[in-house]
Amino acid sequence: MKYQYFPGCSLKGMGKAYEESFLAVSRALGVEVKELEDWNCCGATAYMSVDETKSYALAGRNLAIAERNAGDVIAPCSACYLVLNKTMNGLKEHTELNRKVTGALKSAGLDYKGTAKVRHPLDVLVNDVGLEKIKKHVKAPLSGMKFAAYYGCQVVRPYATFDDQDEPVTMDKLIAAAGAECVTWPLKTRCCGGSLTGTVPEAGLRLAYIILKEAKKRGAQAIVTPCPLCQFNLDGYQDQIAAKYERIDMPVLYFTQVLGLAMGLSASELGIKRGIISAEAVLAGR
Amino acid sequence: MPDKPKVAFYWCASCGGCEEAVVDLAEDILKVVEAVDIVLWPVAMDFKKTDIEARPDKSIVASFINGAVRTSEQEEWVRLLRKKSQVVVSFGACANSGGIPALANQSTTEDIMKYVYEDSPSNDNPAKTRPLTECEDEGRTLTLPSMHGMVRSLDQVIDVEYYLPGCPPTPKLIMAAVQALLTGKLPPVGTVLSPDMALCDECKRKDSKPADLALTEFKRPHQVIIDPEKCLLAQGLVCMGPATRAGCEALCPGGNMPCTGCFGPTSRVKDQGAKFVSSVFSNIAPKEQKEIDAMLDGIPDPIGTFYRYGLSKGLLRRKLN
Amino acid sequence: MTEKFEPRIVAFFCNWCTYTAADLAGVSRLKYAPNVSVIRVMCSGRVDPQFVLDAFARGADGVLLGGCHPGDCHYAEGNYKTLRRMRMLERMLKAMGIHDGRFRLEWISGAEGEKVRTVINEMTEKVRALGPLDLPGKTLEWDKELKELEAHVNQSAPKEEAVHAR
Amino acid sequence: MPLEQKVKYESDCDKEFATWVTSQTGGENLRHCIQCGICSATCPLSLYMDYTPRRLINLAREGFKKEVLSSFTIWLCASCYACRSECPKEIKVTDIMYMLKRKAIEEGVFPRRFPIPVLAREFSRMIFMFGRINETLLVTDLFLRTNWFKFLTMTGLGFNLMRTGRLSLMPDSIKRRGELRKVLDAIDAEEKKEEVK
Amino acid sequence: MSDNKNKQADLPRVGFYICHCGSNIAGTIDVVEVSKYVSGLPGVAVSREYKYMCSDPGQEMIAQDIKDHKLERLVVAACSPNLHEETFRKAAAKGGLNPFFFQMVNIREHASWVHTDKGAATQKAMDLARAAVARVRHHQSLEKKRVPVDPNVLVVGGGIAGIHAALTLANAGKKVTLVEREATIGGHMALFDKTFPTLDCAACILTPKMSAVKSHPNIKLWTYSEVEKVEGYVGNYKVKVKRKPRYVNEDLCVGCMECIDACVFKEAKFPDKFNQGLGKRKPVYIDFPQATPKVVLLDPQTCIQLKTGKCKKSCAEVCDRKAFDFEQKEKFEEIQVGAIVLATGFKAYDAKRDHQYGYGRYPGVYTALEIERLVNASGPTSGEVVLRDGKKPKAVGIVHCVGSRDAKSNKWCSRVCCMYSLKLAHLIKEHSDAEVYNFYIDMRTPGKGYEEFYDKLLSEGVHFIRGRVSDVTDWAVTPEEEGRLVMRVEDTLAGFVRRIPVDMVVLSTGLEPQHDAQEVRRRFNIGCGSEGFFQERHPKLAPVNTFTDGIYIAGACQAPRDIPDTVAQAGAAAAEALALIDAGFVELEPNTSHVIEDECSGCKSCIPLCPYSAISFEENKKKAIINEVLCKGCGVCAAACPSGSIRQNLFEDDEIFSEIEGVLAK
Repeated sequence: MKYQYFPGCSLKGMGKAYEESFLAVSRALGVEVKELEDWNCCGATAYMSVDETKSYALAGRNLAIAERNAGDVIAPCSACYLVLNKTMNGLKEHTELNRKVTGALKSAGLDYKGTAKVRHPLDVLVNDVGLEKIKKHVKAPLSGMKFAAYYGCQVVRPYATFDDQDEPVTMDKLIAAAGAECVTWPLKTRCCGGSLTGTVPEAGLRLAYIILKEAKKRGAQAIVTPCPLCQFNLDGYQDQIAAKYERIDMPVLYFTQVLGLAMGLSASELGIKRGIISAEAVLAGR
Repeated sequence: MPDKPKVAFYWCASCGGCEEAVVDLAEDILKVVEAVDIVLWPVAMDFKKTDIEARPDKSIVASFINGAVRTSEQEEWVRLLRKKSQVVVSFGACANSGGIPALANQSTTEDIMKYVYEDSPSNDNPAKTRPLTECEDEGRTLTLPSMHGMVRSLDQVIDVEYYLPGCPPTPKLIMAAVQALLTGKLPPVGTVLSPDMALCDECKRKDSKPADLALTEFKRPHQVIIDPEKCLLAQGLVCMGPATRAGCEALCPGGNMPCTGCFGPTSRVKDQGAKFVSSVFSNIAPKEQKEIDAMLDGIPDPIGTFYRYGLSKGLLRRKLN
Repeated sequence: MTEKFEPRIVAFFCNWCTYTAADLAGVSRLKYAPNVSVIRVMCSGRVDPQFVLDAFARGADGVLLGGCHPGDCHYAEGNYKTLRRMRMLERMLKAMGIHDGRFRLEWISGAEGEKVRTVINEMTEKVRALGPLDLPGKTLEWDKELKELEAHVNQSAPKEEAVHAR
Repeated sequence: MPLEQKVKYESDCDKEFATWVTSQTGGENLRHCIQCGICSATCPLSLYMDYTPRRLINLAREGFKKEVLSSFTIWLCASCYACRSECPKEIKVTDIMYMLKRKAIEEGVFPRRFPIPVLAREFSRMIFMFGRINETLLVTDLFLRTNWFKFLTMTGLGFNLMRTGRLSLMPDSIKRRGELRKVLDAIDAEEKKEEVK
Repeated sequence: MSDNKNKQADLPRVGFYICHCGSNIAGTIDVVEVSKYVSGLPGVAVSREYKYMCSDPGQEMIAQDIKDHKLERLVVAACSPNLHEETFRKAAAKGGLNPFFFQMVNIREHASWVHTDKGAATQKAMDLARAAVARVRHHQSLEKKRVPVDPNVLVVGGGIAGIHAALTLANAGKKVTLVEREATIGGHMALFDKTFPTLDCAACILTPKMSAVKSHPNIKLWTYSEVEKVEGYVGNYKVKVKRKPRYVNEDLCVGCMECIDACVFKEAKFPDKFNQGLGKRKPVYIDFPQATPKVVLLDPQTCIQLKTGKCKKSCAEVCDRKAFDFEQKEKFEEIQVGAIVLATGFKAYDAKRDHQYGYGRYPGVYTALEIERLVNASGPTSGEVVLRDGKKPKAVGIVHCVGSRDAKSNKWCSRVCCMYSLKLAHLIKEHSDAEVYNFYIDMRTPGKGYEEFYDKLLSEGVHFIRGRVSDVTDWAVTPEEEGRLVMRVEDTLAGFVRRIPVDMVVLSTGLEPQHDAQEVRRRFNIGCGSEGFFQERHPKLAPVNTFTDGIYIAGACQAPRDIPDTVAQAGAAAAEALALIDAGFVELEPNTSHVIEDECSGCKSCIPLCPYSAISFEENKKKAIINEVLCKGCGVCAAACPSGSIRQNLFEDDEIFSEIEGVLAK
């Protein structure tokens, strides 16, 4: 199993722990990942608000580079995953857009054919690696631990086909494979407000608060997520939330960190310490 | 005997097999020679074009012309014969429908020239010299006939009264035709002088053909040991018999080889290849596109298979470039 | 006059599915390109490959063949026979230099009026992009080379000309 | 209580705007809307919006350009795609929001010093410069341009990020910046060509 | 007509007529221009345009012209031949011309209605007209053949549609076989408690009809049976029916149900399908007290004797009629019928497909059919509206359009849900004192007394919230929401989002085609629309006919519909079948194929192609021969005959070749 890895800006910045844990888990499972050469920012949600064609072209450059090599592209960041897939879809559906974008790419010597396949690590781990194999690698099951599997919005909507858009289950399965329990709750894919917390804090904070509060109410010891923006948003603003609403103190982990722990990888390898709300107390109790 | 009817034989783009067929009349040829006065037969006798030109128009009772029309010389000759003859008989598959030479209609003249004079591996022609239709030599102009852009059947160049089918026509059909001419019992103009029915009617293997072929695979003759009794199509061989006019008495199937269609279609069919495809392929077993395609791969050269003798008269006539 | 090229496409539609679908498209007032003329047959299995070749030979720029979906033939399996023949015919057309988009086989059920529109519009555009096929015109062009000698041979006795021109 | 006139005249709507919206990428199904409101119901932000997404869709297709472009709704959309995935008529509501944001920026009718459009612009500028985004620099830059006071309240967060090693102050950059700029410039050129037409 | 054209004496004299169809054709096609153009074509003796060709004067004009102008061929350019081919054939016959010397040109459905460019549409009409004129010259004089019609009828499906159709036919004296897949007839209607808008009890109006079916001397009722195979053609169908084993002899069982009490299972413990799984049943059971036939049956999945062969068989012991037969096998029977009525009904949308409403996840979420059983006095709770835990709901939310009007599931409006949701709202209110909320997108009540019913519900204090519910969750935000189901919806009339806590959610699921509708329609050789319902021949003018003559459709197998419409349609289907049978014979289109014996080489290529085995090989002549009674005129043999020796009437090679030549000639 060989893949091309598209980290995106977040995994190189505030989401460092995601990259660390993702790479560590991949290594341990024998999944070969090679970072995409000279990748650029996917454009995320912001660029789409400024210039549509350019935002397609930005993502298109990455896809064109990826097409040169074999292997599906893994994009762990939900926004990157969505934007890259949206681009492929858009360029397939709209011929005029395709003409403009492929033309622009060609002018810089980039050839876009639309043959790449962009995958999310959840998809790869469940469908390519397989739960059976993962279970075999679990050396230190997280028995007794209770997590709230929080997918966030953009990982299953609207392009993903590997899971249900309302009621996704892949991450629940992985957490179960790690030996932990998942709380049932209806907010798995509700928006955390991440893209607004910085700009319209009163709205963003409320959304994050709703998620945190409900997870706590359902008995979760930590929230587990596959999205760097959700992680940052839920983890980073808990002080402000405490000031405005109430203190929750809910660690927010990446699902790769949870898997890594169960597989016996060290906390430092997995960037556990990078959480602003420390998970150490919760994890010590296992 | 000045009153013996005058007869001409001429060949265009052909292999000479049709001339052989005339000789194959064996002792019957003597009867023919006795009955007629041959005024032109380039393969056997020495006549000049000027001899024919000198004859009055319509003075030849019948001209038997074999071969397809490919060059300006052939065209000139057939036009001349047309002018001098009362009846023109298109003789054999090449004259009738282009024959083997018409397979060249899948290529342009330029492609053919280039391959023959430049690319063919057996060539030693570094200067890439090609034949010229005209050149100067010691102050004289030498000319050669030019190639036409495509191969044509005889009736695509001149009007023709009758057709003798086959590659070549069988002695029996030739004799019948000559006798009809000599006795004046002529069928309507345009008739093909053989039974207007498909070959299966005459084939000894006919009874062994099952109703449902349900073919799953096409084979080529060299790939199988052919059962000498059984219907060839039923053995998975592409036998054109069902779509080919009768008259040869199933010579090839009798000789353990599938019919390749040299007699052309019946009068009710415009395009022999298409009609054959319509019939045989309706009856193959696969239903899924993928399986069908896999089966069709067993026929690597469909045009060469279904239009072996008739590309000039196929509805499309030639490959479009 | 440099008139814009309008493709002429001949369609053979089976009575029960595709012809009905075309009727439905009409009843639904869907709008599509006027370049396709439909010839009705009872079953796509009636379509002899000769019809397709003849249509091309007579000047069609494209030929469309419509039948019921596999498994839905009004006559049980006529459309399978069509499919088999036409797969072979497609290979032959290709070998004869007739480009891919000029011949199209589509399964359109009686309920798919919308598909009639899409297929006709798509095909019209495709054929428009391919340009005219114009086999009758090409045939005239090819046969020009025969004119010169005809005149030459007949020169000696022009009065005979009438005889040949039948 | 001041009286406000609510009646709208046909001259208040801009039919061209309606046509424009439906002709854009993503706007194809807009006219199919049956006003069921599931977009609003599922939207996590509709509670803050001046017009719910359903109402915005209706205003857009009726051509109420001013109301649409100056609404908060478009800026509050967090692109979670919940509406799009629930819509029974497959209307690409999120894409329509993007389209309206672009139009609002283009026409300069968004609220002044409203941080979102500024963020979006900064974001694109940074990509043009480096090809990648440095979140720290982006946020800092944004607050300095809009509301530097708020920046101070955020310093606690900054400290936390520093502590956990998640803050970097060096902009990351791709190697072939020229290549990327060429692509973006080519699109500019193409779009100019269209405008000329 | 001009003289020089009449010189083409060898061509048959053609009359050409083009119809304006009001402005339907003339609005797009310049009919005068087309008529003028055609008049100049070789052989055309008369060319006219007229407002409505299909009208009496239009037909009269044709008949008169045939006589006056000695017309030998007729071409009419108008609508689709599927509509008016017969009309003009009759007009030809009236003028003394063989009706098959006629060709129709479809310039309405295929041109004027689908094109906007008038020039191009006119040109296309000219092309098509020219093709028809070229083709019609080759037409032959033909005759329709007559085949007698078998007077027996098959009705498939024993819901209200099938019941009504069967009774109508039987009352008219026809022998009817009614085949039903389930163990009892009654269909969905038997599940309902009350029917809208009159609120009369479903059982009270249905069960008399059910017993009438059972006791009617002209009806043979085969329940627990399915049609396996259908062969033949209009008036002469041969049908094979599979009769599944009930393990109880239907003729002996009197339905005393003592065996059910005697079953070794003392408690009913298996989900009761009839009650939508809300109740329980034993391995030996009867669906409901009024089941027809009133005969018990055994469930092989749960019966110990059938599963293991090791049971005391107390059920059989207690049966004094000795009706039990554990060795019963499925058997097949064949019947001959002239007509078939399909009334196979619908399937309710599977509410599990809409995850957001939590059906199957939250016990408080129900489907409408479950509520029908719940409010039914003979249902699992004897008509009490209680939750699965026995508590009474304080608030109930009814979600309209579940699995309807949604591109993600079914695009269509299921037509009955608004009304039955109103009915359920009323019944829930009647059976409990809960607050009832109806969440609707558009309220659709177009029927006699329907709007009045809506009015009644409004007055009953039921809440109506216009908006599609986005989700049902147990996510509580306020204290009153704790422990309840929260429905989120935009109150679109108010313009803001509301969260409404309830205890019971009712999903008004839409109507879908039966899961095996595709197989069934293939078996009967009829069509389905893209949504999967059976396709009627014409949406307005032939709503119960199909494209296969002699097969009629009724009820919700054709589209979602309510009981009054279903019954009306069933009556219509029965009347169509009666019209066919009472005519006594059918005329078959003479588009059959035949082999020209002198030309056939006996290659047998055609023989396996015929789907009706109409072609055989005559061994002594060594030629193929076509039985024209069996031939249905597809023409596949004519296309495939490699020597061109098979002709198909009306579709001969030279007819089609001239049509091709004609359409392309410039």
